Amino acid sequence: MWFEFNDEELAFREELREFLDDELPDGWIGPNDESSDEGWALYKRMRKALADRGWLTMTWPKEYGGQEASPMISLIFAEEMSYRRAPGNDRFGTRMLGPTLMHFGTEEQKRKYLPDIAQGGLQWCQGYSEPNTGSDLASLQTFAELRGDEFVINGSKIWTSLAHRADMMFMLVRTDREAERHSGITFLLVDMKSPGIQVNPIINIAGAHSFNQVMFDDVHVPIENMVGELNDGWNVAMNLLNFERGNIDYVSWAQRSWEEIRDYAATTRRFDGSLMIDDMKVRRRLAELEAEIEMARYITYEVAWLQTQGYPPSTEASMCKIAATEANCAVLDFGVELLGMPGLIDDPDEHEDLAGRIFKMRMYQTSGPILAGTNEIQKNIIAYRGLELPRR
Amino acid sequence: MWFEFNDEELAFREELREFLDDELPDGWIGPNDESSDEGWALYKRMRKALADRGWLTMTWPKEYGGQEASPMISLIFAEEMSYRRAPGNDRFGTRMLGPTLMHFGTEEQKRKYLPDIAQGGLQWCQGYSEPNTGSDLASLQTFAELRGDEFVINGSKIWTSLAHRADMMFMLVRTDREAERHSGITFLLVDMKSPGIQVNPIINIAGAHSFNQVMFDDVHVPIENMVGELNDGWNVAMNLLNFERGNIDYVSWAQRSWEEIRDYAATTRRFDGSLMIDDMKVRRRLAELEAEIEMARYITYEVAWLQTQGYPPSTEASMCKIAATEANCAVLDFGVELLGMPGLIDDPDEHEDLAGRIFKMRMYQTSGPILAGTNEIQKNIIAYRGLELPRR
Amino acid sequence: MDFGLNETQELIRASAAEFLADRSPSDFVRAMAEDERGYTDDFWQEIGELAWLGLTIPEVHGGSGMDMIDMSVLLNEWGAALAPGPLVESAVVSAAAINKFGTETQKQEWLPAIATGQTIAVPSLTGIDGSTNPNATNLRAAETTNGYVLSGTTRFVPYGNSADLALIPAETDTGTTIFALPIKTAEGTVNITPLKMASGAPATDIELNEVVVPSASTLGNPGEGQDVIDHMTLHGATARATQMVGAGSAVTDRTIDYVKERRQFGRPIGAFQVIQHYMADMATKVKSAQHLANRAAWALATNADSPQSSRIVNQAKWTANTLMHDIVWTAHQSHGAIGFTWEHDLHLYTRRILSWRADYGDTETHLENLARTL
Amino acid sequence: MDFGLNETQELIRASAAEFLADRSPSDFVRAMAEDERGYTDDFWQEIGELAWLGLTIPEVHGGSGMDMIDMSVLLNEWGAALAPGPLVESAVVSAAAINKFGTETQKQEWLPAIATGQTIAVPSLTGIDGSTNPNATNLRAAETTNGYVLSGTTRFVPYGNSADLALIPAETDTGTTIFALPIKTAEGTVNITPLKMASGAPATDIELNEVVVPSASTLGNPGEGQDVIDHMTLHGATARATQMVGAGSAVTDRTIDYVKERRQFGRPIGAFQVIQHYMADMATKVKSAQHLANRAAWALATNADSPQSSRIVNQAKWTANTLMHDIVWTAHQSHGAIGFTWEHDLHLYTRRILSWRADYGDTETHLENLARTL
Repeated sequence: MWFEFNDEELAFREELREFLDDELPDGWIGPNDESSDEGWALYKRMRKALADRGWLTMTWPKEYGGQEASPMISLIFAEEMSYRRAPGNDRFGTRMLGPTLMHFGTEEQKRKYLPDIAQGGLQWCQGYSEPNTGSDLASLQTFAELRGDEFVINGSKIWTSLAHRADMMFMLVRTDREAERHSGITFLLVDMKSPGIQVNPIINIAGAHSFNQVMFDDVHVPIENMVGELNDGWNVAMNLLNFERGNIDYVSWAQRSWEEIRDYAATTRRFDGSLMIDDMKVRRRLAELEAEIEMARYITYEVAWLQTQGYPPSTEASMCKIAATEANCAVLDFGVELLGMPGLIDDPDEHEDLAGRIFKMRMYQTSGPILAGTNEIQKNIIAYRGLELPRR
Repeated sequence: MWFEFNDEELAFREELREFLDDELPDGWIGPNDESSDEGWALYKRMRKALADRGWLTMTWPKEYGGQEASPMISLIFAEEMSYRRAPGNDRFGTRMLGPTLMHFGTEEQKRKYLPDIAQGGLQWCQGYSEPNTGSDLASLQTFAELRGDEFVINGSKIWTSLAHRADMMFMLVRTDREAERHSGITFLLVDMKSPGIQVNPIINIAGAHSFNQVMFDDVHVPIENMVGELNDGWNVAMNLLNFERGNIDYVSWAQRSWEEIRDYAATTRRFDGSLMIDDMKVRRRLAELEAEIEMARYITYEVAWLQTQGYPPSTEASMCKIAATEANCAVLDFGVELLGMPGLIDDPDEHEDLAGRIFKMRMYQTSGPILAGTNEIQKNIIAYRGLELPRR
Repeated sequence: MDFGLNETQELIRASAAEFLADRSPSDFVRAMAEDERGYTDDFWQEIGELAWLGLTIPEVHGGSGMDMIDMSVLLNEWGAALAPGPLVESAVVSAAAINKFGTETQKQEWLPAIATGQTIAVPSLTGIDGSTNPNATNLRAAETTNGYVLSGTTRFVPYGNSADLALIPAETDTGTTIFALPIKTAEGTVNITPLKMASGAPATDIELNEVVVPSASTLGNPGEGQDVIDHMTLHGATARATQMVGAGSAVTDRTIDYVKERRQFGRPIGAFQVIQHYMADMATKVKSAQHLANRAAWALATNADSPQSSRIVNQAKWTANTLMHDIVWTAHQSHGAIGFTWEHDLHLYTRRILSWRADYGDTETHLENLARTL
Repeated sequence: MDFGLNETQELIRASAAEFLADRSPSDFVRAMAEDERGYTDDFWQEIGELAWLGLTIPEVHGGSGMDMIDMSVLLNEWGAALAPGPLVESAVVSAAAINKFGTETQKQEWLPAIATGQTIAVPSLTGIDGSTNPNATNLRAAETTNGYVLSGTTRFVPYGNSADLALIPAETDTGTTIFALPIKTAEGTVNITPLKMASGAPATDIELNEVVVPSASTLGNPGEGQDVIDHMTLHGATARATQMVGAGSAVTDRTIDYVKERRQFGRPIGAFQVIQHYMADMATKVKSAQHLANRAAWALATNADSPQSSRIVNQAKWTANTLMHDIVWTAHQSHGAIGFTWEHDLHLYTRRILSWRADYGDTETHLENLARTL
């Protein structure tokens, strides 16, 4: 048992911090808004700069141009990026599609896409969810009919981040309606400029364009864009999901929000001249929340450590998804109430002052306990896989 | 909408308070220990005194010697008795068996038992639960074979309060093993002095003898002791259960414990000379708990009010069972932590000081969220019956 | 004890539910949340014609002479419909203050106009530091021979950009004093800055610079403003708690409907036990908060000035703040991704319920009041 | 970062689990809870022979020279088995204090004997007011020409009726000073009153009346007792947190086993989703508290004196107190009526986990330390 990072890890964090100090705009608070042209330009610039250092694909094997960095280094990368609310850490290409192609892709697919992803080239998006799937992903209905050497796709995908910016989508489609529901699914790569694709923005409860619905109307995709076997797409997709919950993001966001709230309390005076933080009950709540963040953080660290040891961290990943998203919401809930009326200002302008941002931040983070497998689904996973409780 | 008691109700409460001032031993803190001979004598004396005033059966119809008191008066009776932790408020005869006999009993059964119950005569106990039934009461297995004009009972009942003091038990037995599980059950009245009955005490986690297991080995019961029809016992028993959850008891206990904790904090000095209650965080927590008690109290009042209006309060009764038992536990949890080390004294001697009692009180109240339908079962009831959520 | 509605109250409930379903549907609520004033004159005129604005105003001053219990029935529906406009601010809080502390002249001048909706009156009860301490003010009123001169800023005044009359605490030499300020016509400089708020109702920062008012403009005696503040806060807190419970109840109903319909893994998600328990918890919380909010209205109707009534109101608002917050997030969790979209109505409730917690005493303020008076 | 055990630690874990399963079964735990001393000499002698009592004592003083991380592996198992006896009091807290603050003479006198179990040393850290403030003391030590004269009372001293050596804070003219008092042989009147406690381990009230000790009896310099108190509290809090997590982990495992077996409505109750989520919550809480407790042991092993280490320990104990409390009641709720019986072992855990919250800083004390140092 040992609870600090080693010298290599500390040095990497330092290097990354300096990089971010240099690359991020002055006074950057974040988060980035990729739906604005300015925000999209920043995203792309950062992605390129990260790619140039090899950081986006640092965990990849050397044969594919990676550095075979340890999961702990990779965790530090995500932790620091999220803490800074820095854009450019594309996961769709580097963390999801890349490893999938390495495992299931043809030689041609690997040659075509892997170097491009490593260089921060094409933007990928992920087409898994559909309006009726929710947590039950295997119930997806978007259908691809194999006609000769082409698939023809009809249906729609939803909650697709960056679809309005993406060049390509990797997606799951149903290719056999008669098969058992996990069986008749295929994994495809689709050019977003294909005729028949329409991207409709979805505005979230924070008023931001964070998702899209993508409609497919007779969209043609060549058969060489299939990854893995026909009807084996569930297997292709699920191979990755366990490891890619990105829970350290929630820990870092919680940490950053906590610090912003603490700083606000430490610099804002009540009418009687006292600082908000002079109030012991404010401090006590901050201390409780700090401990909650630490709990989530160390489960997340454990997940990375388990990976360094070669263990698949299924239960622990679910635990840290729950702990991290709940801590994140709890921090912002406290902040909104603490700030009082100023914390309820909610206009579209950008605010440097926390009071003008915190309500939006809370609304945004509502999705944490819901997306990527609701926390209820995570508890089911813990119960079934980790604790081996009976299903009936 | 109106939130105070009427004059008649206030007058009754006053009369009851004076009665309790007179009848309870000086300095009575309670609760009573019916397993001690002294405690049993007090119980019987109080029960008789309450019967003499007609209070035990005040809700009964006048034709059976009752006063047809309103559910609100009856609630006040229970509220005050529980607040004082006063013994003698027997529910088995007066609230459970009595109304059952009025509805399902033969003329002879009514003549034989109802006046005796009203006068505080025989002590009844309830034989429903069995070691393997838990919340699934209909799975009971104690079997009664009908041989001529007698039943012969074999099996066992558990969690039987007062079985070691009772003269009679009303019980549910299985009389048809082949029938659908709710069907083959019969309701019987059994003399506790019958040969073949053995009562084994169960000591609870507070160290008290509050329950028993009752073993039946070829126990003979005459057929005239059957209430209702053969194999219709489920119907006979369930007719009453909804109304008899006694949730105001938990509200009153919570209230009384809360006052004891507040008084302790208001009279106990820290080393620096300050009273515990001078600490704002102690006051704040007391205030939160006070509000929780009030929430539970008003749902409980609503249940009584619904009864005065002739509505069956199924969902509301489940809600107040949950709210009241949770408030009760929360109050004692706070108390145990607040008192610190002195609150962890746990010797068998009686203590006037709260510090010597509160840990036992907390352990005792562990049963609240579990007994009489766990709070989980209550939530199922709310979901199915109240909110009409689908079962599958 | 009576947990039911009498005939009049049932009539109010039914007609409010019917009218608001028709006139304040989600489209209207959404449009008003984007509107700088937050409501329309047409809508307000109709509300006035329904006699809702004068519900608790004495008949002699143009109202219906009902009490806070009757008003709470309306407020429950008002909250459930997320209806826009300064009902609580004008017809509950300001009307109660003017009715209790106003001179006969003030009553005659303001109450009938509030009852018709012709006049919008609003209280200024947020502290300059953004807290719910109305005494945190830098407004000063200097007494002169022919009245007072007011200068300073008051923040987050609800609907201040529509108001005809603002009830504003200011410090005078004799202590806190409430001024009934006709802000549209006041002599001097009045700068009103509307702020876009999460609730969808506008709040305004109001800056007064050498605003001159006659001596007769104080509401209640000079130096006795705290009594007026307390009276307004109690009525506002009760009204908001009731609105919140109405909104929480609507959220609960909608969520229950949703989980009955939405299917996952081959069955409605409402068939999953965890979702069932979420729904049972929500329903129990609504009921708990409903009773305490109703009791607060009853306390104000029967004995507004007793310390016990203050505690009852504190309990009601603390409970509504705490439990409706829980309800909102359980509702989001049960809705999943669809509830995270702007298009779905759930967030309309979320925004209001979270915002209303800060009005007329935030969670901590009510808890501390309870704690101090234990 | 390393979340695993090294070879030595794995050996400690395995041998502790095996030995305690054999020698500290539920019958023994129950018997010791009724015993006035709370453990037996035979048991203690075996523990000494296993070298567990000297685990963190330097080799030069008869121990094994390991650190708090290694000790925490033992304490986890110790807690899981609810093993009786003053392991934490003597071999962790007192040994740590003597090792850091003792003179060479004191170390030689006490540490080897603590390591064998021949000497039982206990700290007195509960305030006279029953709080976890060790400075709440009425013990006075008057300096005389040949030493100190101690008078006053100290309360709730763990295992005070077995102790050979008590580490007791007392006020002197120079401030708080810790006295290493050989209470069985001290010159003067020592009245020891054992109290029956919920934890099953005895606590004692100790009254000292004109007890005379030599000047060399102070542990650390006179007036510098706070440093010793802090060192003892940090080690005690870490040890208790680790024990609590061990016990909570055992409760969780037992509860999971129970819900897999217990059938209701035709299936194991562990097949009900609500019970499944209870179990998932319990497992997540155990893991959360485990990591923070382990980190506290690591902090003491690597840098005990840093302010950051204090905060890490505060977080660990606050977390163990809070989460293990939740675990206990979820376990009861999942067990139903059987867990409410004396016969079932669940309450053995309940009593200890609830009691241990009060040791070496209660929940509020650790939270306030964190809050103050934000």
